[in-house]
Amino acid sequence: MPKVTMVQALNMALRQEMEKDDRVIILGEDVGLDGGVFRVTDGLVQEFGEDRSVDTPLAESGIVGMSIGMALYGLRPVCEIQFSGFSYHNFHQIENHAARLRWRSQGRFQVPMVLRTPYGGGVRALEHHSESRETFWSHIPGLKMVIPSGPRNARALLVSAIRDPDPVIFYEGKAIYRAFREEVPEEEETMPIGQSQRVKEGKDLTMISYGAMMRPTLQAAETLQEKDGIETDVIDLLTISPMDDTLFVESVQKTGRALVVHEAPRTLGPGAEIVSRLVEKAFYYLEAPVARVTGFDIIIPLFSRENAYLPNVHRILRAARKVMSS
Amino acid sequence: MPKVTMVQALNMALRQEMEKDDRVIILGEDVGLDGGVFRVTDGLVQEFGEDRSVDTPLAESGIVGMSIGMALYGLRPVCEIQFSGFSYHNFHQIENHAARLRWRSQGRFQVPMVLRTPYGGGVRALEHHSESRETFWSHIPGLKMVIPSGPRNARALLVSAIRDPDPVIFYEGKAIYRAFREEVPEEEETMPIGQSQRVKEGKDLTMISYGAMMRPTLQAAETLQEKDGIETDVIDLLTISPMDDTLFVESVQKTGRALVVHEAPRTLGPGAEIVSRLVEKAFYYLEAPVARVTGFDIIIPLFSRENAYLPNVHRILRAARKVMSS
Amino acid sequence: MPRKKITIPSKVESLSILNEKGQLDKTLEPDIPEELLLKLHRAMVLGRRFDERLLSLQRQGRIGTFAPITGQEASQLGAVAPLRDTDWMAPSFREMAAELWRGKAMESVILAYGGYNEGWPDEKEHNDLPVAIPVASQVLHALGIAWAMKYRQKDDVAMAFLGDGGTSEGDFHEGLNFAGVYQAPVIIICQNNQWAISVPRSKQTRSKTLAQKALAYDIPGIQVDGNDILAVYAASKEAIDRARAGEGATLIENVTYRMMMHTTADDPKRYRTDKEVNAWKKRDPIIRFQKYLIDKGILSDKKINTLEEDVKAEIQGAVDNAEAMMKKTIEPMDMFNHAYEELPPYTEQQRKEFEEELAEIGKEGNHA
Amino acid sequence: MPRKKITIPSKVESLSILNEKGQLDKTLEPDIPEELLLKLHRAMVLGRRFDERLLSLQRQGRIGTFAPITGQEASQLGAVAPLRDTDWMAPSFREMAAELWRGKAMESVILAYGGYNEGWPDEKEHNDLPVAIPVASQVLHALGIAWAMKYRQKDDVAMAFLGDGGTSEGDFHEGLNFAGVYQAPVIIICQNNQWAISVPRSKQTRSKTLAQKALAYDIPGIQVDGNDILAVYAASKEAIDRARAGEGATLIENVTYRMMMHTTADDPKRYRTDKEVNAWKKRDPIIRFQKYLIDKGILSDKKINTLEEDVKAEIQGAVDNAEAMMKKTIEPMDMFNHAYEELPPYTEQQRKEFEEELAEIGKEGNHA
Ligand SMILES: Cc1ncc(C[n+]2csc(CCOP(=O)(O)OP(=O)(O)O)c2C)c(N)n1
Ligand SMILES: Cc1ncc(C[n+]2csc(CCOP(=O)(O)OP(=O)(O)O)c2C)c(N)n1
Ligand SMILES: [Mg+2]
Ligand SMILES: [Mg+2]
Repeated sequence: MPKVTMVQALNMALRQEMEKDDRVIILGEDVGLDGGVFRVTDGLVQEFGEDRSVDTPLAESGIVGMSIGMALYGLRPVCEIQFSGFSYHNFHQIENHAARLRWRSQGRFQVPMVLRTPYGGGVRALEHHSESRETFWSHIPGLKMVIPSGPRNARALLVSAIRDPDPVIFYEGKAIYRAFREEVPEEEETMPIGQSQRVKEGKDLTMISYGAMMRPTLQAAETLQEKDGIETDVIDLLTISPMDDTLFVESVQKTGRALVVHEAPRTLGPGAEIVSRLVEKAFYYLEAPVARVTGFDIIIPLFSRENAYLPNVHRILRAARKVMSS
Repeated sequence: MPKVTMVQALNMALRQEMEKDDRVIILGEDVGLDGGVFRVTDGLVQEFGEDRSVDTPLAESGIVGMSIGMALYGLRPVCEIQFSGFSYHNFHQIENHAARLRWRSQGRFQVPMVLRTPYGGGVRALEHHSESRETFWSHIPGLKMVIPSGPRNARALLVSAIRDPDPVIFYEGKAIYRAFREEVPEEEETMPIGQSQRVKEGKDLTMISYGAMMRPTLQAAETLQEKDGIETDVIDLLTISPMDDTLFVESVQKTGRALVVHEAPRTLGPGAEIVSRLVEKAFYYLEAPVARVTGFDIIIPLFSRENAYLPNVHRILRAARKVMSS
Repeated sequence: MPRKKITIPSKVESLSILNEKGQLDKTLEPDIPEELLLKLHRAMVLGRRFDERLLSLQRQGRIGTFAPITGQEASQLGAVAPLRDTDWMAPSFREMAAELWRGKAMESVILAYGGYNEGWPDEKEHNDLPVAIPVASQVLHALGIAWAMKYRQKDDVAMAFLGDGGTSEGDFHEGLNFAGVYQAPVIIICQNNQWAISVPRSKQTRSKTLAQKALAYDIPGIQVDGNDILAVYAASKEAIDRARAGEGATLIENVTYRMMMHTTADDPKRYRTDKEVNAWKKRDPIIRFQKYLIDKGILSDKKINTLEEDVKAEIQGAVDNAEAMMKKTIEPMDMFNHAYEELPPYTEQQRKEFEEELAEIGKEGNHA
Repeated sequence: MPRKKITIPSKVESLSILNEKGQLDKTLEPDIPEELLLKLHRAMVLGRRFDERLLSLQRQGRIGTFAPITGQEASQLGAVAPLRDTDWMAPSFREMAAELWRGKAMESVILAYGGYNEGWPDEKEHNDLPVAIPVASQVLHALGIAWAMKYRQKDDVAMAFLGDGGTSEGDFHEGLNFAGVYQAPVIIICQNNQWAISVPRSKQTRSKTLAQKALAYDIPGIQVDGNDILAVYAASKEAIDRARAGEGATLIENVTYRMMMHTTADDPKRYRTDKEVNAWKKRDPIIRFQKYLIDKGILSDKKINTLEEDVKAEIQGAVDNAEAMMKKTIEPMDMFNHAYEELPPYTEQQRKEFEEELAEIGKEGNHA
């Protein structure tokens, strides 16, 4: 199996789905010749032509509204919004339409579209290029919100998202686009949307994270094992909404202690929902307050200070030790 | 003191602030001659002229972007978005700009604007006219999110919002626009933004709610007192963000049990943050899981079924009794 | 290039065929078969009478808020008449007559305005989108559909409706720009009924016409007398034919008038005069069209009377059916349907909670 | 109204004064004082050289991503030159030369592109908005400012910049429509540099010019040779004077070219040819303007050399200052500043957590 970056894995997912299914169309700003500003759609216009890889004018509501129309007609549009910081321009098209048209037509129509967009900090970018706002999408009924954490699950989840009969927001962590490689099989691979995954087994502490934050989380887990002898049970959420609480609830029933890590601001970040589900479903097992290691409730600063804003191994360790000692 | 509806109280706040301060300008769709579709701005164009009460073309991003410019120049715009269901059209102007310009200019500029908009169900309205999506705004750093629960606090909070140096999203519960009257003093009254209020004192159970849901919550509190002998401590949040956790944390330290009520969908509704703050700050006092009595994680149905969707006294009582017995 | 006037390839025109008295400009008369003329006439009358009936149902509290279409029958029926079944329509919230023409049942209209999601699905065999309330948003859906039709090499078209107010929204602009760029087979019908709730056309935009906004995208724009069904038909047919032939999008401004309140929640007395309304009464699209049909010898007062009776009975039947459907307690649990293809586990848990709750208090208790 | 062409009151024109060889159309030559001409020339050279220096700083990893302005000096400096200090400017992200003209320090530019929020505030005495990255969003802010100026009965104006790509956004449309309706003193400068990242002008919209989009709002539109600073100046001055006189908004399309990459993160070789770039090199705005000034007898090669030395030293000074500021460890705690006028309690708690954490690991550890 070749070892590829997440960018390459996503490209592979798109290419293979486009080969298989002529309903799959990619569209967005600079997705054609440029291959997308992160090169996720590299080579697709050459392979499939301008009808399958569509450069659009600079208008996000236009891109998403057009995708909705394409999906209603029976296509499977995969649109790219260049940075998640510009996806608020199309927020009304998602809230008012993409998430509702199945319901509004009592099942007559469906909107099987995917909105791919890079999110998160850590790449020394300009303003609006580093936020993590998965909460916005995860609070909208009718929508799905997926965040992969590495090349292999990114590829499998994107394939599943494209085939999903409902609209999916697909956040791609810029920090992990090229940070590491994984083996990704040539042959088809899918992963169920709406299922989290245990990536490390342990009995002392449950750590829940997703996306680019899985890396510092796993690093912290290793240190905890080596330096503190703490065995962590690490859950990768993968889908933020609909949120799968079975694994992390089960885990806390075993460990009694939990910690959540995300880059999104703390207030009403996904961690809030995770804590609430634990209170609802594992209250009597909880031996200590669940910690939230998150972005602060401020706008992420320009890049010279972004590492101070983002959760890192140190911050996670600190919180984990506090949870273990309380 | 005259007894007035919330619509009248809001109108009073606008009129008095406009009289006092020529920087205060109201703008939006149909705010002029029509007085707004709910009549909150009734009579203001006659009194202050078309320069102070500005009918705009039908474009929400335009209204909010224009308000931002006015505020940057030193005015105090109070814009109306006709229904909160159409405020997603201007989401990018709030997220990308209103909430950031103070920060982006290191304090050189500020955006003292108010965005008023009706929210919530219970008035037999058309689609998009009944949602409760305060989470979207409450997750944005730099922004404030206020929801009054009756004529008197609505008036005082709107005055405070207008005078606030930071941008404020001001949700007005349609269901309580005219549902009841309260005495509201002619003379100036303000209320601090960012402070919750205890509206009933009790030792057994903490109930936290806001906006239109305060009414069924208080009704349930009465029934609990009378029928079950349960004394509830009821907190009206008033500001959703920045969230004031002092009162409800203190309350739960006394009662050990809590319940949250809101119309917003459960997943990542404000209740999730409340539960998380309680876990963070009152974990060792909690004797039972905190209950969330909320809208379901689906789009609110058309009005023949909206009462089935919305939390009501019965549903609150059921949850309260369960919390008390666990 | 020193200082020069720029000439723009696209043109903006105006079109009128039947004047306000119902008199015809013969040189422009479209070639419409008699049968279709009479069918259109019937649809106009049905639209008007059903609108009136909905208003009385609303006033009696038997349905909720709705947006009357009276006065705009020609503007919407003339536009959809040249469409085929395989074409798609993306209405706003004021195209009831066009929706009935395309096959929607009156029962569905009543159920939807009665607050029942059951009123929503279009009949399976029709391609029309459900009513879109967020102003102008549907323009983009029609554009996407049109793009897909072109991709699939169909010669079908998509038609979107919106109001004068709708032209101010960003989505209108983005939709028309995309339509121009992709030369998509989409026809944008702007029903300029002079008002966006209380905001008059003159305050909506400084441009003299709405049709001229097409120049920004170099697509054809035409301003049509929207109370003249022949003109609306002719302009739409031309645009549809062009779109089918691969020549792209058109913006059509139908100049008409909202004779009634914006919705039943609105009181137009606050912002407009009776005088203005009365002036427009004289341009009633049905009266004008009837005059034309009578002059043509294919309609008579007697035939009109029979038609009115017929239409009345049809409406009564639909009201009876719809009210019967509403009276049958429709399951509140059904609100959990169609949220996703498959209900997610946590929502399923909420559904169960609600089921238990319902069992406890009885359906009626919670439903009311 | 049978079938008629609609005539539109507003006009769209094109303007060019200095041709590609720097030769002048005397009849159109604007009356600009010598001193101002030379000041503009210096600003163009400074803009170009600073851009080049930023690029080398970026390539050396001393600053982050930025958007070069090379080739667009005339287009932006000609536009802002007629502004007063009390006027406001709302830039996009590609108006560095205009910002320096208006008083921004080069140090601020370096700090901001170096990832320090400290580079952001404009000097207190200037009214210009910070850089707006979300495309076209700033048009509405300028509109609001202009509305407020009119309300305050000032004869000031607001000027917004955006690119050719920006004309596709809904905010552009909403802003221009509002500007028309309120006759607001706002000037919209569209720097049509032929590319929106990799998307060429021809794929951005079907309209032949961007200037003609003004017709949708019945405001004047003019297409200007954006590499001809005299034309840009003349067109902007005219528009500004009209706005001051209460005659409302203007859309100006400056036809220019983005000579460099979109930003330093971009590789234009993927989507455009050297041939195209080279063709535009011949229209270099600085060379054309220099030719004019030399012909006029107020500039010489020798003066140019002195100026270049001078500018180089000025830039070096700014780079040194800025790098010194960056090197001084700038407090990471400061990221909590300016979130609100007063930090809310829960955020204050987070600030304290962070403070403890910093104390534990030392500033450098976490900051890097
Ligand atoms: C995006 C959006 N904003 C506001 C509204 C509220 N609203 C409903 S209809 C309407 C006026 C529409 O005017 P116009 O486009 O002329 O259509 P008409 O109602 O006249 O048919 C408004 C403001 C809405 N439905 N959608
Ligand atoms: C709303 C929004 N969408 C996307 C982007 C990403 N982006 C930055 S610049 C750019 C192209 C802008 O082109 P144009 O308006 O012509 O300006 P230019 O860069 O050529 O100066 C894009 C797509 C953005 N900044 N804002
Ligand atoms: Mg209208
Ligand atoms: Mg450009």
